[in-house]
Amino acid sequence: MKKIINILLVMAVGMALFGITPGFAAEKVIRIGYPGGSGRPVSAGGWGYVQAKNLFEEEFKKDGYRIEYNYIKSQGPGCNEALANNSLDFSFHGDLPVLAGRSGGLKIKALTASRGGNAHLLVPTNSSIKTIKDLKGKRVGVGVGTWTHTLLARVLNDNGMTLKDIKVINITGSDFETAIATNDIDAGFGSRALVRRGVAKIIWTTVGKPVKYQSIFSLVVREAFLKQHPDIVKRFVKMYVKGLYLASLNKNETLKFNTRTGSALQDNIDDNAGQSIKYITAPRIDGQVTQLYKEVQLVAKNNGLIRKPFDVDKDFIDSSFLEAALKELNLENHWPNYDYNGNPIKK
Amino acid sequence: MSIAAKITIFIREKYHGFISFLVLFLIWSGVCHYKLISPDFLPTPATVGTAFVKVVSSGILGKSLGGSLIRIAEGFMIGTTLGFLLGAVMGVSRTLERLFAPLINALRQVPIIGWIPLIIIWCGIAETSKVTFIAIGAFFPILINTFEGIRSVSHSYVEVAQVFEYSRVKLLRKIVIPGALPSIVSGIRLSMGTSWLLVVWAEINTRSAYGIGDLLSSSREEHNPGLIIVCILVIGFVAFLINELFGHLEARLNTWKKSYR
Amino acid sequence: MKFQIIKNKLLGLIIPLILYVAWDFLTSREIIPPELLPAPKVIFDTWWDLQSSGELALNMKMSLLRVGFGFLLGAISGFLLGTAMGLWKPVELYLNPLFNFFRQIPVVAWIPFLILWLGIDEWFKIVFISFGAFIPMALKTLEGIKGVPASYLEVVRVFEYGWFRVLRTVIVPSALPSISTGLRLCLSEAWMLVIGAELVAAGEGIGNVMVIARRLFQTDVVLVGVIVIAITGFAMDKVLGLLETRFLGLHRSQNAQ
Amino acid sequence: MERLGTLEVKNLNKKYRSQNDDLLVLDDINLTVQPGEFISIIGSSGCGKTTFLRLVVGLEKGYEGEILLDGQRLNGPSLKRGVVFQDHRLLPWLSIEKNVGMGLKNPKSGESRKTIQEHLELVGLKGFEKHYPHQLSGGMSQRAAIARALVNRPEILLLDEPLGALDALTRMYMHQELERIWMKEDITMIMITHDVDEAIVLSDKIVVMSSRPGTIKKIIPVPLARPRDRAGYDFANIKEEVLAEFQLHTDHPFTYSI
Repeated sequence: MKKIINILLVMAVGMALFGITPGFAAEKVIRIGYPGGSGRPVSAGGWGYVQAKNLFEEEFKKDGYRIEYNYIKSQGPGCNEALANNSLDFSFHGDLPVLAGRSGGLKIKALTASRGGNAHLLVPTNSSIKTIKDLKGKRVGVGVGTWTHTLLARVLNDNGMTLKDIKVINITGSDFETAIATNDIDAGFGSRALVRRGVAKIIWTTVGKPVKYQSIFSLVVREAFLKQHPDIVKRFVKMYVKGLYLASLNKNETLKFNTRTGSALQDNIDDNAGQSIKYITAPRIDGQVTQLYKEVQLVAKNNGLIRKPFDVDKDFIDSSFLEAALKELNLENHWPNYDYNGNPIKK
Repeated sequence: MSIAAKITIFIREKYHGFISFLVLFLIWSGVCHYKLISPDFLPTPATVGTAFVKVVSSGILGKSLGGSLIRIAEGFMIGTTLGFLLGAVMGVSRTLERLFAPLINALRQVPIIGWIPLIIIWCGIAETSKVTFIAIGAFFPILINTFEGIRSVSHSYVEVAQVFEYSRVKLLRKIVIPGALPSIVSGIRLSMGTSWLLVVWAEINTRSAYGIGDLLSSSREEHNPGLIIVCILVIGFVAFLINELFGHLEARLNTWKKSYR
Repeated sequence: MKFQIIKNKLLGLIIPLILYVAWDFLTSREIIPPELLPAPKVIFDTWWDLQSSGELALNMKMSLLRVGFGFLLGAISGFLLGTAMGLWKPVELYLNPLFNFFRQIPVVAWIPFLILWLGIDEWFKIVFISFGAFIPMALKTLEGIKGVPASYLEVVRVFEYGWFRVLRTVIVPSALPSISTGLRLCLSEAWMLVIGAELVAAGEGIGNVMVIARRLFQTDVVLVGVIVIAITGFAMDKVLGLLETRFLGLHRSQNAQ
Repeated sequence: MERLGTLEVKNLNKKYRSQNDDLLVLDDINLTVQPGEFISIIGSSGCGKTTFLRLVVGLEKGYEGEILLDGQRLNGPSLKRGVVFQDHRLLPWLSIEKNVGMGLKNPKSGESRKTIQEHLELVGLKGFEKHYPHQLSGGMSQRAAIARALVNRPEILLLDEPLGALDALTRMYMHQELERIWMKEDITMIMITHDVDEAIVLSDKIVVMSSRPGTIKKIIPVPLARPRDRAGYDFANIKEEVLAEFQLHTDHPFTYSI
């Protein structure tokens, strides 16, 4: 009897210690978050080059920092959560999530932005849905809180509908693919891979549509981290711009390079048709990006996805690090600024 | 009694069960054999067997169970330690009971799964959130059982201790805790059982590299009905093991109690 | 003496009050980041918004409907199985081992299988909930019927009661408390599982409100959800408890489970 | 050297606070117990005899008057006073040996082991050391409880209806045992009982209490030679004398559980 009590006591103390100790293990690490819906832990574009060339690792080796890439399956919203509980320092995610995060009180700053991402509205191959209007009352799968959520809202609004007119099913990644294949959902935004596999067909796409339908992804940093390590942020942005520069040199090379993520080359080519590589890789948060942010925020507000809008220019954007990096790398004139319609502004 | 005789008795008493399992199995095989239900929906026994062998031999099942068990160990330990301590002080002191009881009772009303979204916001989707979730689940049963166990220790035993001039510490060590132990152990069993379900819930909601809930989710995503059944059986089997193991411990501790009553 | 009781009650308010003041203080000064824990007033405002816009009511209605159907389906089938096993020895002999086998499997494990069979729509949720409600109901019904003291049965045997009369006068009344416990268990299980099911896949429902709020980083809405489901669960249990007292004359102490 | 174990109770009053007014339970109790005496307190249910005993043990606090053990005012329970409760109160999770050793400071030392052994032998439970309470009969449990109470060599042993729960035959056997233990240990014993025969068989003096509030009605000496003959003439006389005390105070004689 006594033995059992003693064992229990020892166990209890052990448990308490076991539970507490992991908190003490502090190490120098820079933690980067990235929405990782595709399944493969590699990125495309500028990020891909940064990763493939170990740019961050090389840069921060001498300071003893370890670089940690986190592929966050729950996508942009998951990046927000990880930033909120201090498990990430930097993150790179889409427009609605960063805006929703900032609106929800998340202390983050946008350091750079990239534009021109595309999405396709898919329906099962045998579906009778042909246009957006046919979506009324249907089950539409969307990653709630991801950039396609506002895109969906916007497309519906264009057709005189709102999110309330359809049934939003929160679903992402491979779940989405399964659900389309089994007709569990009637439509949703996804990649061309499903079309290639004969599971789905495209009824609407952002490719070739006005710029306002395309995505903006931002490199964001936790404000606390920014205050604590401005130097690291500076060097970090510099390395990132270097990666973007490498990506911007040759469109065909870069598109081929992007297939490492598991996407087909032809899909990459089709998705980026008509867009210059400079446009895709341009990092500046210029007039086009801020205007698009404001629009997304408005759409999100009108559709109940954001409740407390904020001043994008003042409370959110910090271009100083980017400008410094461009200057240091002598790339100030490598990328032009773009107007609202995506045309380069001549200086 | 000879072993043969024991077996005979065992079979005589339990053969009904065997028959129903056999019938169920035959129906299952028959339905699959005559393709009454598409194998996409109901895998054949052979598919399930193959899936099982594959998942065991590739080591995935082992790793998944290992991942889940580590999470349980951490969450369970934190939850039961805190629950036990709070339950014990509330059991011993009426003032502390009055202080904490309303709060505990209010928190207890939240269906445990309802904590998931909040925990994800607070702790992220990595290990911490799963461990926290399990800890919350393990916390309440042990707390309540410890509290009730202590309160059920008869006052007459406390008087005996008073007569022998026991100090407060000795009273706790010699009378209160041993008297409450059966109830505490059954609290541990409940907490452990809860931890096992909760680890599956946690892993379904926040995915990780290895975990039985992750295996379950991926079996669905990969559209692998054989693996789905394997997961169901494995999860059930572990739940059964936990129950048996702790039930056995509880029964041993309860020997004096049962025959005493 | 009255004063003592009031004092004891007040004692219980101290810690919630301290927590509330600390919560208010820490959040209003943003010592705790508002994105992790919004201030009490924000939570209240959010609740009021959701309430007055009808969003909360709509989603609660969906969740409650699911719970209602799942609960009924599970409780009735569980009651029937429990009764059958309790009253007919052969049924118990053949089915109890199967039932004991299946009841070891936590309901959560059935999710992929149910989705495979029923999709992610309503039927999945209702059947899932009823799985959870079925088990405690069958178990408690069986327990109740098996627990009828043999001495009572001997008494009525002496009086040569008929089969039906035995059922009506002895078995049902003495099994009722256990059955009623089963009902309460399966209602609270159903309420938890509806949240679980809505977290996994949903279009509407209070669990879904929480998932969407989480993904849109609206911590205040998530907290409102937590509070609402806690109160609803509590209220449902209280109502069943009242019905129990009213119709069965069973009085349970507050803490008894 | 004067022998220890003199209990003096002077002008003892005990009140219970209740919702509205105070309830007087014991009213002006005066009693002196000499070392080595066997005293029985007998009275109907609710006469306060258990309260009296619990006051002497120290489990009840707050009284008026004085309870002195060897001239010292009592303050809480003490190892100097052993007690045997009506329900044996052996801890079910401890073996008999450990139960008996409960009151010892260091039950594992060689000396303690010897004491435990001696007392188990004294109450006739040799060979049951490793048994658990649920494995013993009622009489055996009560004997273990007596051993537990004696193991600290108290000056006074207080017995609260120790044999009340036993059947008649076991009880008579236990009377002999109790008497033997009392004589061997040479200890002061105060026993509460309902049973007039029991009191006469065992006691040097019988204290008869009346109820509401509890007062000492009479103290009857029992000057009979031991072992006592239950069928004897003197025995019957004393029994009559005791019973007469009850008759005087009630309209319904002989309704007490005897």
